[in-house]
Amino acid sequence: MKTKANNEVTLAFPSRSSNEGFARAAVSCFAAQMDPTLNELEDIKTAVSEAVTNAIVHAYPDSIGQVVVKVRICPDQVLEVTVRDHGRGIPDVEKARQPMFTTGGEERSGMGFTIMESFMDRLVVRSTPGRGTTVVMRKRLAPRLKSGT
Amino acid sequence: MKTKANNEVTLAFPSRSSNEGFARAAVSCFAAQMDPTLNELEDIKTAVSEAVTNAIVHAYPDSIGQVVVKVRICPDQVLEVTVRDHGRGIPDVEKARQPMFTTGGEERSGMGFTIMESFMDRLVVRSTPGRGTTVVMRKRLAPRLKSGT
Amino acid sequence: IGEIRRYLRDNSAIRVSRSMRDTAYKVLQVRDKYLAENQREPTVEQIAQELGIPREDVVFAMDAIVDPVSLYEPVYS
Ligand SMILES: Nc1ncnc2c1ncn2[C@@H]1O[C@H](COP(=O)(O)OP(=O)(O)O)[C@@H](O)[C@H]1O
Ligand SMILES: Nc1ncnc2c1ncn2[C@@H]1O[C@H](COP(=O)(O)OP(=O)(O)O)[C@@H](O)[C@H]1O
Ligand SMILES: [Mg+2]
Ligand SMILES: [Mg+2]
Repeated sequence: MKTKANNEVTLAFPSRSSNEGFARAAVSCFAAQMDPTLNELEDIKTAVSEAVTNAIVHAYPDSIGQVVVKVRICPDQVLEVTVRDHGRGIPDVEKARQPMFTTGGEERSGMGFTIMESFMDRLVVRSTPGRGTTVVMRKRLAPRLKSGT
Repeated sequence: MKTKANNEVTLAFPSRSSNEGFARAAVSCFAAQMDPTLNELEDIKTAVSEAVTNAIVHAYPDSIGQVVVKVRICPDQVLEVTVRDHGRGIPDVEKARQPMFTTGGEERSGMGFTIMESFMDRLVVRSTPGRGTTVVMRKRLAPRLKSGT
Repeated sequence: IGEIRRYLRDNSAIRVSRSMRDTAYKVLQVRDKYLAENQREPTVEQIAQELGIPREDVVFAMDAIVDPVSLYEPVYS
Protein backbone atom coordinates (compact mmCIF):
# COMPACT_ATOMS: atom_id res chain seq x y z
CA MET A 1 0.00 0.00 0.00
CA LYS A 2 1.58 3.24 -1.07
CA THR A 3 0.76 6.56 0.52
CA LYS A 4 0.84 9.51 -1.82
CA ALA A 5 3.87 11.66 -1.09
CA ASN A 6 3.82 15.44 -1.01
CA ASN A 7 7.41 15.54 -2.13
CA GLU A 8 10.13 13.01 -2.72
CA VAL A 9 13.71 12.64 -3.80
CA THR A 10 15.74 9.71 -5.05
CA LEU A 11 19.50 9.47 -4.47
CA ALA A 12 21.66 6.91 -6.22
CA PHE A 13 25.35 6.37 -5.47
CA PRO A 14 28.02 3.67 -5.46
CA SER A 15 28.53 1.64 -2.27
CA ARG A 16 31.65 3.50 -1.13
CA SER A 17 31.97 4.09 2.56
CA SER A 18 32.51 7.81 1.98
CA ASN A 19 28.93 8.02 0.71
CA GLU A 20 27.41 6.98 4.00
CA GLY A 21 27.96 10.47 5.40
CA PHE A 22 26.63 12.03 2.22
CA ALA A 23 23.44 9.96 2.30
CA ARG A 24 22.83 10.84 5.93
CA ALA A 25 23.35 14.55 5.27
CA ALA A 26 21.25 14.58 2.10
CA VAL A 27 18.33 12.82 3.78
CA SER A 28 18.42 15.29 6.62
CA CYS A 29 18.61 18.27 4.25
CA PHE A 30 15.50 16.96 2.54
CA ALA A 31 13.72 16.17 5.81
CA ALA A 32 14.42 19.77 6.85
CA GLN A 33 11.38 20.69 4.71
CA MET A 34 9.24 19.07 7.41
CA ASP A 35 10.68 21.42 10.00
CA PRO A 36 11.82 18.73 12.45
CA THR A 37 13.51 19.25 15.79
CA LEU A 38 17.20 18.44 16.10
CA ASN A 39 16.30 15.33 18.09
CA GLU A 40 14.00 14.04 15.39
CA LEU A 41 16.68 14.73 12.85
CA GLU A 42 19.24 12.83 14.90
CA ASP A 43 16.93 9.80 15.07
CA ILE A 44 16.42 9.85 11.31
CA LYS A 45 20.10 10.25 10.59
CA THR A 46 21.04 7.39 12.89
CA ALA A 47 18.56 5.04 11.23
CA VAL A 48 19.59 6.06 7.71
CA SER A 49 23.21 5.62 8.62
CA GLU A 50 22.59 2.02 9.77
CA ALA A 51 20.61 1.09 6.68
CA VAL A 52 23.09 2.62 4.24
CA THR A 53 26.05 1.10 6.08
CA ASN A 54 24.42 -2.32 5.74
CA ALA A 55 24.06 -1.82 2.00
CA ILE A 56 27.69 -0.78 1.77
CA VAL A 57 29.26 -3.49 3.94
CA HIS A 58 26.90 -6.47 3.71
CA ALA A 59 25.16 -6.19 0.35
CA TYR A 60 28.35 -5.74 -1.65
CA PRO A 61 31.09 -7.21 0.52
CA ASP A 62 33.82 -7.43 -2.13
CA SER A 63 32.62 -5.09 -4.84
CA ILE A 64 31.06 -1.72 -5.50
CA GLY A 65 27.36 -1.75 -6.32
CA GLN A 66 24.57 0.78 -6.58
CA VAL A 67 22.67 2.00 -3.50
CA VAL A 68 19.39 3.83 -3.99
CA VAL A 69 17.82 5.90 -1.25
CA LYS A 70 14.34 7.30 -1.68
CA VAL A 71 12.97 9.86 0.73
CA ARG A 72 9.28 10.73 0.77
CA ILE A 73 7.41 13.33 2.72
CA CYS A 74 3.92 11.92 3.27
CA PRO A 75 0.78 13.47 4.78
CA ASP A 76 0.52 13.83 8.58
CA GLN A 77 4.19 14.64 9.04
CA VAL A 78 5.30 11.13 8.06
CA LEU A 79 8.77 10.67 6.62
CA GLU A 80 9.48 7.49 4.68
CA VAL A 81 13.01 6.43 3.79
CA THR A 82 13.67 3.46 1.51
CA VAL A 83 17.18 2.05 1.11
CA ARG A 84 17.58 -0.43 -1.73
CA ASP A 85 20.51 -2.46 -2.98
CA HIS A 86 20.93 -5.20 -5.56
CA GLY A 87 23.48 -7.07 -3.52
CA ARG A 88 23.64 -10.53 -2.09
CA GLY A 89 20.42 -10.40 -0.05
CA ILE A 90 19.51 -11.87 3.34
CA PRO A 91 18.60 -15.58 3.55
CA ASP A 92 16.58 -15.29 6.79
CA VAL A 93 15.29 -11.78 7.43
CA GLU A 94 13.61 -12.61 10.71
CA LYS A 95 16.84 -13.95 12.12
CA ALA A 96 18.87 -11.03 10.74
CA ARG A 97 16.58 -8.60 12.55
CA GLN A 98 17.25 -10.13 15.98
CA PRO A 99 19.39 -7.98 18.27
CA MET A 100 23.06 -9.03 18.21
CA PHE A 101 22.70 -11.17 15.11
CA THR A 102 25.54 -10.47 12.73
CA THR A 103 27.42 -12.21 9.95
CA GLY A 104 29.96 -9.43 10.06
CA GLY A 105 32.45 -10.72 12.58
CA GLU A 106 34.02 -8.94 15.52
CA GLU A 107 33.71 -5.33 14.44
CA ARG A 108 29.92 -5.49 13.87
CA SER A 109 27.48 -5.23 16.75
CA GLY A 110 24.47 -6.86 15.12
CA MET A 111 22.37 -3.94 16.41
CA GLY A 112 21.68 -2.16 13.11
CA PHE A 113 18.11 -3.35 12.56
CA THR A 114 17.34 -2.93 16.26
CA ILE A 115 18.52 0.68 16.07
CA MET A 116 16.42 1.33 12.94
CA GLU A 117 13.39 -0.14 14.71
CA SER A 118 13.80 1.93 17.81
CA PHE A 119 14.59 5.26 16.17
CA MET A 120 11.84 5.00 13.57
CA ASP A 121 8.19 4.01 14.00
CA ARG A 122 8.07 1.26 11.44
CA LEU A 123 10.57 -0.96 9.67
CA VAL A 124 9.87 -3.28 6.76
CA VAL A 125 12.67 -5.44 5.35
CA ARG A 126 12.28 -7.35 2.09
CA SER A 127 15.10 -9.38 0.68
CA THR A 128 15.79 -12.02 -1.94
CA PRO A 129 19.10 -13.89 -1.72
CA GLY A 130 21.20 -13.07 -4.75
CA ARG A 131 18.85 -10.27 -5.78
CA GLY A 132 19.06 -7.61 -3.10
CA THR A 133 17.44 -5.98 -0.12
CA THR A 134 14.92 -3.20 0.41
CA VAL A 135 14.52 -1.52 3.79
CA VAL A 136 11.56 0.82 4.31
CA MET A 137 11.48 2.99 7.41
CA ARG A 138 8.81 5.40 8.50
CA LYS A 139 8.69 7.99 11.18
CA ARG A 140 5.93 10.31 12.17
CA LEU A 141 7.23 13.62 13.45
CA ALA A 142 5.54 15.40 16.33
CA PRO A 143 2.83 17.75 15.09
CA ARG A 144 4.15 21.29 14.76
CA LEU A 145 2.76 23.85 17.14
CA LYS A 146 1.81 27.03 15.38
CA SER A 147 4.53 29.51 16.21
CA GLY A 148 3.62 32.65 18.07
CA THR A 149 5.10 32.02 21.47
CA MET B 1 34.13 12.62 -24.08
CA LYS B 2 33.50 11.39 -20.60
CA THR B 3 36.08 11.56 -17.86
CA LYS B 4 36.04 8.69 -15.42
CA ALA B 5 34.66 9.82 -12.07
CA ASN B 6 36.10 8.81 -8.74
CA ASN B 7 32.70 9.09 -7.14
CA GLU B 8 29.30 10.27 -8.25
CA VAL B 9 25.74 10.69 -7.10
CA THR B 10 22.46 11.17 -8.90
CA LEU B 11 19.56 13.09 -7.38
CA ALA B 12 16.08 13.05 -8.88
CA PHE B 13 13.22 15.20 -7.62
CA PRO B 14 10.07 16.95 -8.81
CA SER B 15 10.36 20.55 -10.03
CA ARG B 16 8.99 22.15 -6.88
CA SER B 17 10.62 25.37 -5.79
CA SER B 18 11.19 23.96 -2.30
CA ASN B 19 13.65 21.50 -3.85
CA GLU B 20 16.02 24.17 -5.09
CA GLY B 21 17.45 24.61 -1.60
CA PHE B 22 17.69 20.86 -1.17
CA ALA B 23 19.57 20.39 -4.44
CA ARG B 24 22.02 23.14 -3.58
CA ALA B 25 22.65 21.69 -0.12
CA ALA B 26 22.95 18.10 -1.38
CA VAL B 27 25.47 19.07 -4.05
CA SER B 28 27.54 20.89 -1.50
CA CYS B 29 27.38 17.96 0.94
CA PHE B 30 28.73 15.76 -1.80
CA ALA B 31 31.35 18.25 -2.96
CA ALA B 32 32.54 18.47 0.65
CA GLN B 33 34.42 15.22 -0.05
CA MET B 34 36.80 17.30 -2.17
CA ASP B 35 37.64 19.49 0.81
CA PRO B 36 36.79 22.74 -0.96
CA THR B 37 37.27 26.19 0.49
CA LEU B 38 34.20 28.16 1.50
CA ASN B 39 34.60 30.37 -1.54
CA GLU B 40 34.73 27.43 -3.91
CA LEU B 41 31.67 25.92 -2.28
CA GLU B 42 29.79 29.21 -2.54
CA ASP B 43 30.59 29.40 -6.25
CA ILE B 44 29.34 25.86 -6.79
CA LYS B 45 26.16 26.45 -4.81
CA THR B 46 25.39 29.63 -6.70
CA ALA B 47 25.81 27.95 -10.08
CA VAL B 48 23.76 24.90 -9.07
CA SER B 49 21.06 27.15 -7.75
CA GLU B 50 20.78 28.98 -11.09
CA ALA B 51 20.67 25.78 -13.14
CA VAL B 52 18.09 24.08 -10.91
CA THR B 53 15.95 27.21 -10.73
CA ASN B 54 15.90 27.31 -14.54
CA ALA B 55 14.68 23.71 -14.66
CA ILE B 56 11.99 24.52 -12.13
CA VAL B 57 10.71 27.79 -13.59
CA HIS B 58 11.46 27.60 -17.33
CA ALA B 59 11.45 23.91 -18.22
CA TYR B 60 8.11 23.16 -16.60
CA PRO B 61 6.31 26.50 -16.41
CA ASP B 62 2.82 25.19 -15.65
CA SER B 63 3.42 21.69 -14.43
CA ILE B 64 5.61 19.55 -12.21
CA GLY B 65 8.26 17.50 -13.99
CA GLN B 66 11.34 15.56 -13.04
CA VAL B 67 14.72 17.26 -12.48
CA VAL B 68 17.84 15.11 -12.38
CA VAL B 69 21.11 16.38 -10.96
CA LYS B 70 24.26 14.34 -11.33
CA VAL B 71 27.40 15.25 -9.42
CA ARG B 72 30.73 13.70 -10.30
CA ILE B 73 34.09 14.03 -8.63
CA CYS B 74 36.67 13.62 -11.39
CA PRO B 75 40.46 13.37 -11.28
CA ASP B 76 42.54 16.54 -10.69
CA GLN B 77 40.03 18.08 -8.29
CA VAL B 78 37.42 18.59 -10.99
CA LEU B 79 33.77 18.70 -10.00
CA GLU B 80 31.16 18.16 -12.69
CA VAL B 81 27.50 18.95 -12.14
CA THR B 82 24.85 18.02 -14.71
CA VAL B 83 21.30 19.34 -14.43
CA ARG B 84 18.79 17.68 -16.73
CA ASP B 85 15.11 18.19 -17.36
CA HIS B 86 12.61 16.86 -19.86
CA GLY B 87 10.79 20.12 -20.16
CA ARG B 88 10.05 22.44 -23.03
CA GLY B 89 13.64 23.04 -24.12
CA ILE B 90 15.37 26.15 -25.48
CA PRO B 91 14.87 27.09 -29.17
CA ASP B 92 18.07 29.16 -29.47
CA VAL B 93 20.69 28.24 -26.88
CA GLU B 94 23.24 30.80 -28.03
CA LYS B 95 20.74 33.59 -27.61
CA ALA B 96 19.52 32.27 -24.26
CA ARG B 97 23.09 32.34 -22.95
CA GLN B 98 23.53 36.06 -23.63
CA PRO B 99 23.62 38.26 -20.54
CA MET B 100 20.21 39.84 -19.82
CA PHE B 101 18.32 37.58 -22.21
CA THR B 102 15.18 36.27 -20.55
CA THR B 103 11.77 34.98 -21.52
CA GLY B 104 10.73 35.19 -17.90
CA GLY B 105 9.39 38.70 -17.63
CA GLU B 106 10.07 41.36 -15.05
CA GLU B 107 11.17 39.24 -12.12
CA ARG B 108 13.94 37.42 -14.02
CA SER B 109 17.31 39.02 -14.60
CA GLY B 110 18.45 36.95 -17.56
CA MET B 111 21.79 36.50 -15.80
CA GLY B 112 21.50 32.81 -14.88
CA PHE B 113 23.74 31.39 -17.60
CA THR B 114 26.20 34.25 -17.19
CA ILE B 115 26.47 33.47 -13.48
CA MET B 116 27.00 29.76 -14.17
CA GLU B 117 29.72 30.66 -16.66
CA SER B 118 31.55 32.97 -14.35
CA PHE B 119 31.36 30.83 -11.21
CA MET B 120 32.33 27.61 -12.95
CA ASP B 121 35.15 26.94 -15.42
CA ARG B 122 33.10 25.41 -18.17
CA LEU B 123 29.46 25.40 -19.19
CA VAL B 124 27.87 23.23 -21.85
CA VAL B 125 24.18 23.62 -22.66
CA ARG B 126 22.35 21.13 -24.87
CA SER B 127 18.67 21.49 -25.55
CA THR B 128 15.98 20.16 -27.85
CA PRO B 129 12.71 22.09 -27.98
CA GLY B 130 9.91 19.92 -26.64
CA ARG B 131 12.38 17.36 -25.31
CA GLY B 132 14.36 19.06 -22.59
CA THR B 133 17.63 20.64 -21.56
CA THR B 134 20.93 19.40 -20.16
CA VAL B 135 23.38 21.77 -18.51
CA VAL B 136 26.87 20.48 -17.71
CA MET B 137 29.13 22.59 -15.50
CA ARG B 138 32.69 21.87 -14.48
CA LYS B 139 34.92 23.48 -11.96
CA ARG B 140 38.48 22.70 -11.07
CA LEU B 141 39.19 23.36 -7.42
CA ALA B 142 42.52 24.79 -6.34
CA PRO B 143 45.01 22.06 -5.52
CA ARG B 144 45.00 21.34 -1.81
CA LEU B 145 48.11 22.38 0.05
CA LYS B 146 49.20 19.84 2.58
CA SER B 147 48.12 21.23 5.91
CA GLY B 148 50.79 22.12 8.44
CA THR B 149 51.16 25.86 7.92
CA ILE C 1 51.72 43.68 0.26
CA GLY C 2 53.07 40.25 1.21
CA GLU C 3 51.13 40.62 4.42
CA ILE C 4 47.87 41.26 2.59
CA ARG C 5 48.48 38.50 0.16
CA ARG C 6 49.13 36.09 2.98
CA TYR C 7 45.99 37.26 4.73
CA LEU C 8 43.91 36.78 1.61
CA ARG C 9 45.33 33.37 1.00
CA ASP C 10 44.82 32.21 4.56
CA ASN C 11 41.39 33.68 4.61
CA SER C 12 40.21 32.12 1.40
CA ALA C 13 41.63 28.79 2.48
CA ILE C 14 39.20 28.46 5.36
CA ARG C 15 37.91 24.97 5.12
CA VAL C 16 34.24 24.21 5.18
CA SER C 17 34.64 21.91 8.15
CA ARG C 18 35.86 24.81 10.25
CA SER C 19 33.01 27.09 9.25
CA MET C 20 30.47 24.33 9.84
CA ARG C 21 31.77 23.78 13.34
CA ASP C 22 31.26 27.45 13.90
CA THR C 23 27.66 27.31 12.74
CA ALA C 24 27.02 24.11 14.65
CA TYR C 25 28.23 25.78 17.82
CA LYS C 26 25.75 28.63 17.31
CA VAL C 27 22.96 26.18 16.53
CA LEU C 28 23.53 24.33 19.78
CA GLN C 29 23.58 27.61 21.71
CA VAL C 30 20.26 28.67 20.22
CA ARG C 31 18.78 25.24 20.93
CA ASP C 32 19.91 25.28 24.57
CA LYS C 33 18.61 28.80 25.13
CA TYR C 34 15.24 27.98 23.55
CA LEU C 35 14.95 24.78 25.56
CA ALA C 36 15.66 26.63 28.79
CA GLU C 37 13.08 29.29 28.01
CA ASN C 38 10.31 27.12 26.55
CA GLN C 39 10.85 23.66 28.00
CA ARG C 40 10.63 22.18 24.55
CA GLU C 41 12.83 21.62 21.52
CA PRO C 42 12.92 24.30 18.86
CA THR C 43 12.35 23.20 15.28
CA VAL C 44 14.98 23.58 12.60
CA GLU C 45 13.08 26.54 11.15
CA GLN C 46 13.02 28.35 14.48
CA ILE C 47 16.77 27.92 14.80
CA ALA C 48 17.32 28.98 11.19
CA GLN C 49 15.31 32.15 11.72
CA GLU C 50 17.15 33.02 14.90
CA LEU C 51 20.50 32.69 13.12
CA GLY C 52 19.33 34.16 9.82
CA ILE C 53 20.52 31.20 7.77
CA PRO C 54 18.70 28.66 5.55
CA ARG C 55 17.26 25.52 7.16
CA GLU C 56 19.62 23.36 5.13
CA ASP C 57 22.60 25.11 6.64
CA VAL C 58 21.41 24.28 10.15
CA VAL C 59 21.11 20.66 9.16
CA PHE C 60 24.37 20.60 7.26
CA ALA C 61 26.23 22.13 10.18
CA MET C 62 24.86 19.59 12.63
CA ASP C 63 26.12 16.88 10.37
CA ALA C 64 29.62 18.28 10.40
CA ILE C 65 30.03 17.56 14.07
CA VAL C 66 30.11 13.94 14.96
CA ASP C 67 31.03 14.50 18.57
CA PRO C 68 29.27 17.57 19.95
CA VAL C 69 31.56 17.69 22.98
CA SER C 70 34.61 18.40 20.85
CA LEU C 71 32.97 21.60 19.69
CA TYR C 72 33.49 23.29 22.98
CA GLU C 73 37.12 22.29 23.14
CA PRO C 74 40.10 23.71 21.30
CA VAL C 75 38.87 26.59 19.16
CA TYR C 76 36.39 28.21 21.48
CA SER C 77 37.78 27.71 24.95
N1 LIG D 1 21.60 -4.82 2.85
C1 LIG D 1 21.99 -6.04 3.30
N2 LIG D 1 22.44 -6.99 2.45
C2 LIG D 1 22.84 -8.19 2.88
N3 LIG D 1 22.81 -8.56 4.19
C3 LIG D 1 22.37 -7.67 5.10
C4 LIG D 1 21.95 -6.37 4.71
N4 LIG D 1 21.57 -5.70 5.83
C5 LIG D 1 21.74 -6.53 6.84
N5 LIG D 1 22.22 -7.74 6.43
C6 LIG D 1 22.48 -8.93 7.28
O1 LIG D 1 21.80 -8.76 8.52
C7 LIG D 1 22.72 -8.81 9.60
C8 LIG D 1 22.29 -7.91 10.72
O2 LIG D 1 22.37 -6.55 10.34
P1 LIG D 1 22.52 -5.43 11.47
O3 LIG D 1 21.41 -5.61 12.47
O4 LIG D 1 22.65 -4.12 10.82
O5 LIG D 1 23.88 -5.81 12.22
P2 LIG D 1 25.39 -5.68 11.69
O6 LIG D 1 25.40 -4.78 10.50
O7 LIG D 1 26.13 -5.10 12.86
O8 LIG D 1 25.83 -7.07 11.35
C9 LIG D 1 24.07 -8.49 8.99
O9 LIG D 1 25.14 -9.04 9.73
C10 LIG D 1 23.96 -9.11 7.59
O10 LIG D 1 24.18 -10.50 7.63
N1 LIG E 1 15.96 24.46 -18.31
C1 LIG E 1 15.42 25.35 -19.18
N2 LIG E 1 14.33 25.02 -19.90
C2 LIG E 1 13.77 25.90 -20.76
N3 LIG E 1 14.25 27.17 -20.96
C3 LIG E 1 15.32 27.55 -20.26
C4 LIG E 1 15.96 26.68 -19.33
N4 LIG E 1 17.02 27.35 -18.80
C5 LIG E 1 17.04 28.55 -19.37
N5 LIG E 1 16.02 28.70 -20.25
C6 LIG E 1 15.77 29.88 -21.10
O1 LIG E 1 16.94 30.69 -21.13
C7 LIG E 1 16.65 32.00 -20.66
C8 LIG E 1 17.85 32.59 -19.94
O2 LIG E 1 18.10 31.89 -18.73
P1 LIG E 1 18.89 32.62 -17.56
O3 LIG E 1 20.16 33.15 -18.10
O4 LIG E 1 18.97 31.71 -16.39
O5 LIG E 1 17.98 33.87 -17.20
P2 LIG E 1 16.56 33.92 -16.47
O6 LIG E 1 16.33 32.60 -15.78
O7 LIG E 1 16.69 35.03 -15.49
O8 LIG E 1 15.54 34.17 -17.53
C9 LIG E 1 15.40 31.85 -19.83
O9 LIG E 1 14.66 33.05 -19.74
C10 LIG E 1 14.66 30.75 -20.58
O10 LIG E 1 13.97 31.28 -21.71
MG1 LIG F 1 24.45 -3.00 10.35
MG1 LIG G 1 17.69 31.62 -14.65
